[in-house]
Amino acid sequence: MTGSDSSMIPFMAEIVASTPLSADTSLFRLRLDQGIADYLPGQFFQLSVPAGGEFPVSPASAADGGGELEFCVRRVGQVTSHLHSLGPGGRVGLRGPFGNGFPVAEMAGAQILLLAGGLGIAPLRSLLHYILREPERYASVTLMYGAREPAAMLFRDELVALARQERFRLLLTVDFVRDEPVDGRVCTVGLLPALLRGVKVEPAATWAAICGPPPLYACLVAELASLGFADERIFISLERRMKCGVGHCCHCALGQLLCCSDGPVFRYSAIKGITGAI
Amino acid sequence: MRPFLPEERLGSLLALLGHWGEVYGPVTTGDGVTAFRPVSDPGQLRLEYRRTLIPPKRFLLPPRETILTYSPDAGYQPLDTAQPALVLFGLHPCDLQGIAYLDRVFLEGVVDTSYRRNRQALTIIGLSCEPDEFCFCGAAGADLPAGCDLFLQRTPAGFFVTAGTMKGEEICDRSAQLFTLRQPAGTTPWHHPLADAICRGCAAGETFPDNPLWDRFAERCLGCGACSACCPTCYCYDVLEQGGLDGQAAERLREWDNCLFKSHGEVAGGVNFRRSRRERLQYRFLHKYYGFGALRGVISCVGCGRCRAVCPVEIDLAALFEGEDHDRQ
Amino acid sequence: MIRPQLAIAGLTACFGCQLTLLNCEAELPDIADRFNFTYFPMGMSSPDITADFDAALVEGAVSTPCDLETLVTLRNRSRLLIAIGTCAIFGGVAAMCNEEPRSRLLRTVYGPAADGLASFNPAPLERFVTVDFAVTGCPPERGELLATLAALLRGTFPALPAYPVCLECRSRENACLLIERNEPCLGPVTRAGCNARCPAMAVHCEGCRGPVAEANVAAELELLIAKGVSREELVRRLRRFCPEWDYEQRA
Amino acid sequence: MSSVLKISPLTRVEGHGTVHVHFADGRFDRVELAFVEAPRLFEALLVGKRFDELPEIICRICSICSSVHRVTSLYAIEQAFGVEVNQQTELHRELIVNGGQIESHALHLFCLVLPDYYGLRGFADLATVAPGLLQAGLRLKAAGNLIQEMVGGRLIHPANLLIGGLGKPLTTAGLHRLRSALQEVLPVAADAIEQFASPLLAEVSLPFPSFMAVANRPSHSGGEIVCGNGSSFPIVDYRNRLTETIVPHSHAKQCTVSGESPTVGALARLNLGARLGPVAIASLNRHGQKLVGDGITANSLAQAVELLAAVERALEIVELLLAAPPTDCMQVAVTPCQGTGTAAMEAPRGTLIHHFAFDSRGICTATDIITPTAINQGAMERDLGLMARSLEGVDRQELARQLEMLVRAYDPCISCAVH
Ligand SMILES: Cc1cc2nc3c(=O)[nH]c(=O)nc-3n(C[C@H](O)[C@H](O)[C@H](O)COP(=O)(O)OP(=O)(O)OC[C@H]3O[C@@H](n4cnc5c(N)ncnc54)[C@H](O)[C@@H]3O)c2cc1C
Ligand code: SF4
Ligand code: SF4
Ligand code: SF4
Repeated sequence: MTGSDSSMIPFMAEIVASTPLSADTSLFRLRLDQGIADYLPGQFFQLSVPAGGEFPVSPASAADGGGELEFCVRRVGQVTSHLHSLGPGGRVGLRGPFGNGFPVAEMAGAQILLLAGGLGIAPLRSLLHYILREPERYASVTLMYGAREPAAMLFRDELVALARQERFRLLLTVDFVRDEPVDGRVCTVGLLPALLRGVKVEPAATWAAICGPPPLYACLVAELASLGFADERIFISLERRMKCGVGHCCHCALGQLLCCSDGPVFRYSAIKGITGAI
Repeated sequence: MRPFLPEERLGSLLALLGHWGEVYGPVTTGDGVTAFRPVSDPGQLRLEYRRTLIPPKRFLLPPRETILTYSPDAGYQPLDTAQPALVLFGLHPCDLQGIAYLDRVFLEGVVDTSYRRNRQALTIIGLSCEPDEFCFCGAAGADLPAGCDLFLQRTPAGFFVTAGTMKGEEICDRSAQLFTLRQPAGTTPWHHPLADAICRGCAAGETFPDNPLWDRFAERCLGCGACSACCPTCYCYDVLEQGGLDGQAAERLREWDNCLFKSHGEVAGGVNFRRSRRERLQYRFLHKYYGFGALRGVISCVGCGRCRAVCPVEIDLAALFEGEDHDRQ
Repeated sequence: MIRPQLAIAGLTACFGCQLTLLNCEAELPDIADRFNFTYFPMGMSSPDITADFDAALVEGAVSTPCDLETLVTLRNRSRLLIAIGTCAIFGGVAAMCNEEPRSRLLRTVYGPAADGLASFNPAPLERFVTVDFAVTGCPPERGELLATLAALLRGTFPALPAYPVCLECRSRENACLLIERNEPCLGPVTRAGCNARCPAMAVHCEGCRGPVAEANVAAELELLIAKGVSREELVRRLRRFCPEWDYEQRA
Repeated sequence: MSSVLKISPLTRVEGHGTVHVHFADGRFDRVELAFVEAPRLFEALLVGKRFDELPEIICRICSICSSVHRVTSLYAIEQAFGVEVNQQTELHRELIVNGGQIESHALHLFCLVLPDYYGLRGFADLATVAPGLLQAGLRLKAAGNLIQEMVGGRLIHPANLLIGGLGKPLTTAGLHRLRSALQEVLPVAADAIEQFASPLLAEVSLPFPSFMAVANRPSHSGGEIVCGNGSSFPIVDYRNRLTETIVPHSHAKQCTVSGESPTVGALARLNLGARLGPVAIASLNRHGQKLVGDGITANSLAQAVELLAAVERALEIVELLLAAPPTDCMQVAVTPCQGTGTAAMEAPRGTLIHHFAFDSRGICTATDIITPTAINQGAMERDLGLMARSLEGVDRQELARQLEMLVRAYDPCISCAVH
C-alpha cells in the first residue's frame, strides 16, 4: 500500500459489515482484496464508491496487522449517501494512508487526554484502540466525548464496556436531552469545554488530542490553555476539503500548510499563528 | 562561437522536429487569440507573440481529462491508451519556468500518473521573448532557462541554439547540417521593477493584511476564474466520477478548479473555510507568492502577466507590491 | 441494479428538455432498455400518472392550475423530483415579464377573451414543492441529462458544474467578448456546463443556464455600464431566463 | 343521455392537447380539439425588447422547430431595417432549416408514428420489437441534429444565427464532417420511405384538404403564399388574407383563409409543387398517386419523401459551401429604424409567419406570430369530427386510437400553436 501508483489508483475492498451507529452514521468494516491495512491513528484514506466519487475519511479502527479496517461514516452528501446505500458485499476503493497521524511514539509513557466532539470520535477511537492494545505503555487515558444528544452518541456501549479497564477513564456528555426519558444514561449534560473545566489533569505530563466539528477547536484549545497546557502538547486533527490526499489539488491549505500532507493531525503550536486554521 | 539557425531554415527545423511528435507552436486563431496549435510551416508561427491566452499547462493538465476508469472486474485502472508525442515549439522563459514548477508539484514526492504520462509525451523548444506592459518576469535574457530540451535565442537573422537536455542534444545532432556558427552578441539581462518589488516583498514575508486594496478587489472580483485558468502555475483541480448508462462502468475525471470559486473551501454541512471573496483572493495571493506544502517558500508567479491581462475588472494582485499609492482613485 | 420507473412531464415550456432526452440518439436504445417510461406523454402512449415513480423529471415553469396539479401529483407519487431546464429551476423565458401584470400580457395576446384564462405568473417548481435535484440549461446539455440518468440507476445524482461560463470559455481559448469587444456577455454570472457554446460562436452568453452560485451581480452591472451598456438593457437581459436577481448582490 | 369520450392527454405529440368526443343518446354529436398548452404569451413578451433580442427569445417558442423560428424572425427583422445578407449566410440558414426538417420529420416518423404500425406504446418498445428500424430513424435524426448543432452552435435554440449574418461560419473540416454524415444517411432516408407508404388510418372518407404553403424555399420576405385552389398572395398581405379567431376551448387561435380551414405541412408542400432534388423526385414519382389522392392520411408518407429531399438538399448546400468556403463572419451592420417586417417560411409542420413593428430605436412595439399547427387546427377538428361520425358504433377504445392517429397524421406542434 505504498508507492506512487497506490497513492493515485484505488485498490479494491469489500464491505463485510455495516452497522448503524445513529440515525445518519454507520460503521463500515472493509476487507482489502489484497494486502494488509497498515496505518497510524489519525491518518486518513480516500474512500471511493464506484460511480459515486471519493472522500477523505479516517479509520475508526487501529491497524491490527490484518486486512480489515473500519470507517465510521456520516451520511451528509452525495458520496457518503452512496456508500450508505451499499450493503455487505458492496465494492469500494481505497487510496492511502495519507498524512500524518498522532505521534504515538512520542505519546508513550504519558497521560493521554482525548477530546472528541460528534463524529470526531472516529480518529480518536482509532487512537484509543491503539493505546488500549498496550495500555501499560501509557500512564492513563481519558476520553471526553460530547455528542449533540444521546441518540447521536456513537459507540456508547463499546466505550462504556472499555471503561471497565483500569487505566481508561471515560466522560460522556450531551449538549441537550429531549423530553423522552433516557434509560441508563451514563453521561452528563453540558458542552465539552465546560466538562473539561471540572476535570483534574496534569498538563505537563499529558498529551491532549482533539477532533470535532470546526467551532469546537477554539473553545477547547482556550480551555486547555487555561488549564496550563503548552501549545506543543495539544494535537488537533483538522478537516478541509480534499480531492487528492497527496498535496496536489490545493484545496486544503491552512496558511502555507496543506492539511492532507502536513496534517491532518497538527501540533497546535505549528498552526497557532495561522488565521482561519481553527 | 555558438550554433546558429538562420531564419530561413526554420521550416527545415520544424520538419525535422516532426520526428519527435506533432509540432505545436504559437499561432493566431480565427478569433484573434494567440494559442498553441499544430503548425506545419513557419509562416503560421507568431514568433513575436507575447503570451498565449492559455499557458502550455493545458498539455500537461488538460482542462478536463479522464484519469481512471472503473469496471467491476478490473477495479480502478489508469488509461491504457498511449499519449501521442507532441513538440511544443516557441515557449517563452516564463512558460518554461511554469512547467518546471508544475514538474516539481506533480513529479517530486508523490508522482501523479496522468501528469507523468502527459509530460513524457512532450518535447519542449524554448524561445526568447520581448516583454510588453503586462510582463514582469525577471528571467528574460537568460541563455538557457530551465525545463526545455532546446532553447532558441532569437535575433533578427535567426536563432542561437542551446540544448538543455539529452533529447535536446539529440535534436541538435540530427539537425547539425542546418546550423552555422556565430559569435553571440551579449544579451542584456532585463529586469522589471515589479519583479524586484515582488522579490523584496516576499523576502520580507509581506502579506499586506491592512492594505485597502483587498476590499476593493473583493468588491469587484467577478469570481470568473479567468486569472487562475490562464495562470501557468495554477493547478488546483477537482475530481468527479461519472457512472455509465450500463450501471456498471464508471469514469473518474478531473477538471480545473479555482480558488476564487465558492465551493473551493466548502465541505459537507455547509462549512466553508473561505467564505468571503477577500479570503479567497488572499488564498490565491498566498499560493502565488509564498507556495503551499512541499513548495512552501517558492514563488510560483512567473511574471507572464496573464492574470493582469485577462481579468475583466482589472484586478492585479501584484499591485499590492507596488507600494502604497497604486490603484487609489 | 434497479430499473427505475420514470415520469417525464412538461409544464409551461417549449418541450426542449424532453426533446433533449430524445436527442440522445446514440444512447436512446440503452435508455429504453434500462428505464420504464411509465408516464411520458410526449414519447409514450397510455401514460399512467397514478404509478409509484422512482424519479419524476419535470420540465417547465408552473403557470396554470393544471401545471400545479401535475406537479403536485408527481411530487406525491415520486421518490425523487428532478427539475430539468432553466424554466423549471428559475422560471425561464415565460417568466421574463413577471414584473408586469399577468392580465395585461394576456390581453395583449388574447384581447378580451383573456379574462377566461386561468394563467398566473410563471414560477419555478421550487416555489411549490421540494426539488431533489436540478439540471439547468435552455435546453439542458445532453451529457448532463445522461449523467443524471446514469446516476439514477444507482440511486444518486451526478456532480454538475457550479462555476461560471467564463472558466469553460477561457479553457476553450475563445476571445473574450466582454474584454475584447465590450459586449454585454453574461458569462461571469452564468452557470457553466455548456462548454461556453455561445462565446465559442462569437456570440455573447445570454445567460440561459441561470445564475451561478454567488454571482457578483453588482460588479457585473458596474463593469458593463462602464462599457456603455444601459442598465435598463442589462436588467432586461438578466431577466430573460431568471426574473429574480438581486442586483445589489456581490457575494 | 349524453356521454363524452376523453382523450387526455394526447400522446406522442409535442405539447398538451385533448380531444373530447361528445355523444348524445349514443349518437355522435360533436368533437372538441383543445390545445390546453399553458400560454407563454410570446407576442406580449417581445414587446418592449430591442430588435436584436427577438431572435434569441422567439426561438424558445418551440424546441423542435427552434431553428426555423429563429431564421424566420431574422428575415422579418432584416426586412424592417432593409438589411440584406450575403449568399453564404443564406446558405447557412437554409442548411440549418433543412437540418431541423430532418430532425423533426425523423423524430415524428420513427419515434412517434412508427409505434402505431406495430401497435406499441412508443419508441421504448420499438427498441425491442423493431430495433433496426428505430436505429435507422435515430441515425437520420442524429444527422439532422448534427447540422443544427454545427451551424447553430447549440442543438436546440441555435445561437449562431444573427441579424445580418453569422457568429461563425462552418469550417472546412466541419463541412467535411457534415458531408460524410449526410452521405451515410442518404440511403437510409431513401429506404425509409417504403415504411410509411401504407396509410395507417381506417378508410374513412375525409374531404380533400385545401392546401397552403409558402411558394419558394427558402422564402424571402418578398415571397408569396400559394393555396390549393391556385390563388396566391404576397406574404406581407397575410393579415388581409388570414383570419385568426379565438376558440373558446383552445388556447391556440384558429386560422381561416376566405372562410376555409387550410392544411399546411409536408403534404401541402408536395401538392403545391415544392422544389425537390432528383433522388427525392424519383421516390415521389413512385408514390405520387397516393400523395395527390389520399388527403391527410398520406402526410406521413409526404414527410418521408421530404426527409429524403432535405438530406439531399443539405448535401447540396454543403457542397456549395465547400466550393466557396466562407472566410469571415459576414455580419452586416444593422441600423434600426422605425418600420415593420414580415416573413414566412415553411417550418417542418407548415407555414410559419412572423411579423414585427419597431420604433425608431429598434424597440419592438407589436408582434404577430402565426404557426402551422394553429393554421391546421380547424382542419384537424373538422376531420376528427368526420372520422368520429363515420366510426360511430366502433368500440370506444378503437375510436380513441384512430382519432389519436389522425391527430398524429397532422404532426401537431402544440407548443408552437399556443406559444
Ligand atoms: C482527514 C479527514 C477525515 C475525515 N474523516 C471522516 C470520518 O471518519 N467520518 C466521516 O463521516 N467523515 C469524515 N470526513 C469528512 C468527509 O470527508 C465528508 O463528510 C465527505 O467528504 C462528504 O462527502 P459527500 O460527497 O458525501 O458530501 P458532498 O457535500 O456531496 O461533497 C462533495 C465533495 O466535497 C468534498 N467535501 C465535502 N465535505 C468534505 C469534508 N468534510 N472534508 C473534505 N472534503 C469534503 C469532497 O471532495 C466531496 O467529494 C473526514 C474529512 C477529512 C478531511
Ligand atoms: S480574473 Fe479577475 S474577476 Fe476573474 S476571478 Fe480573477 S480576479 Fe476575479
Ligand atoms: S466571452 Fe463571456 S463567457 Fe467568455 S470569458 Fe469573456 S465574459 Fe466570460
Ligand atoms: S454560453 Fe450562455 S447562453 Fe450560451 S449555452 Fe452557455 S449558458 Fe447558455
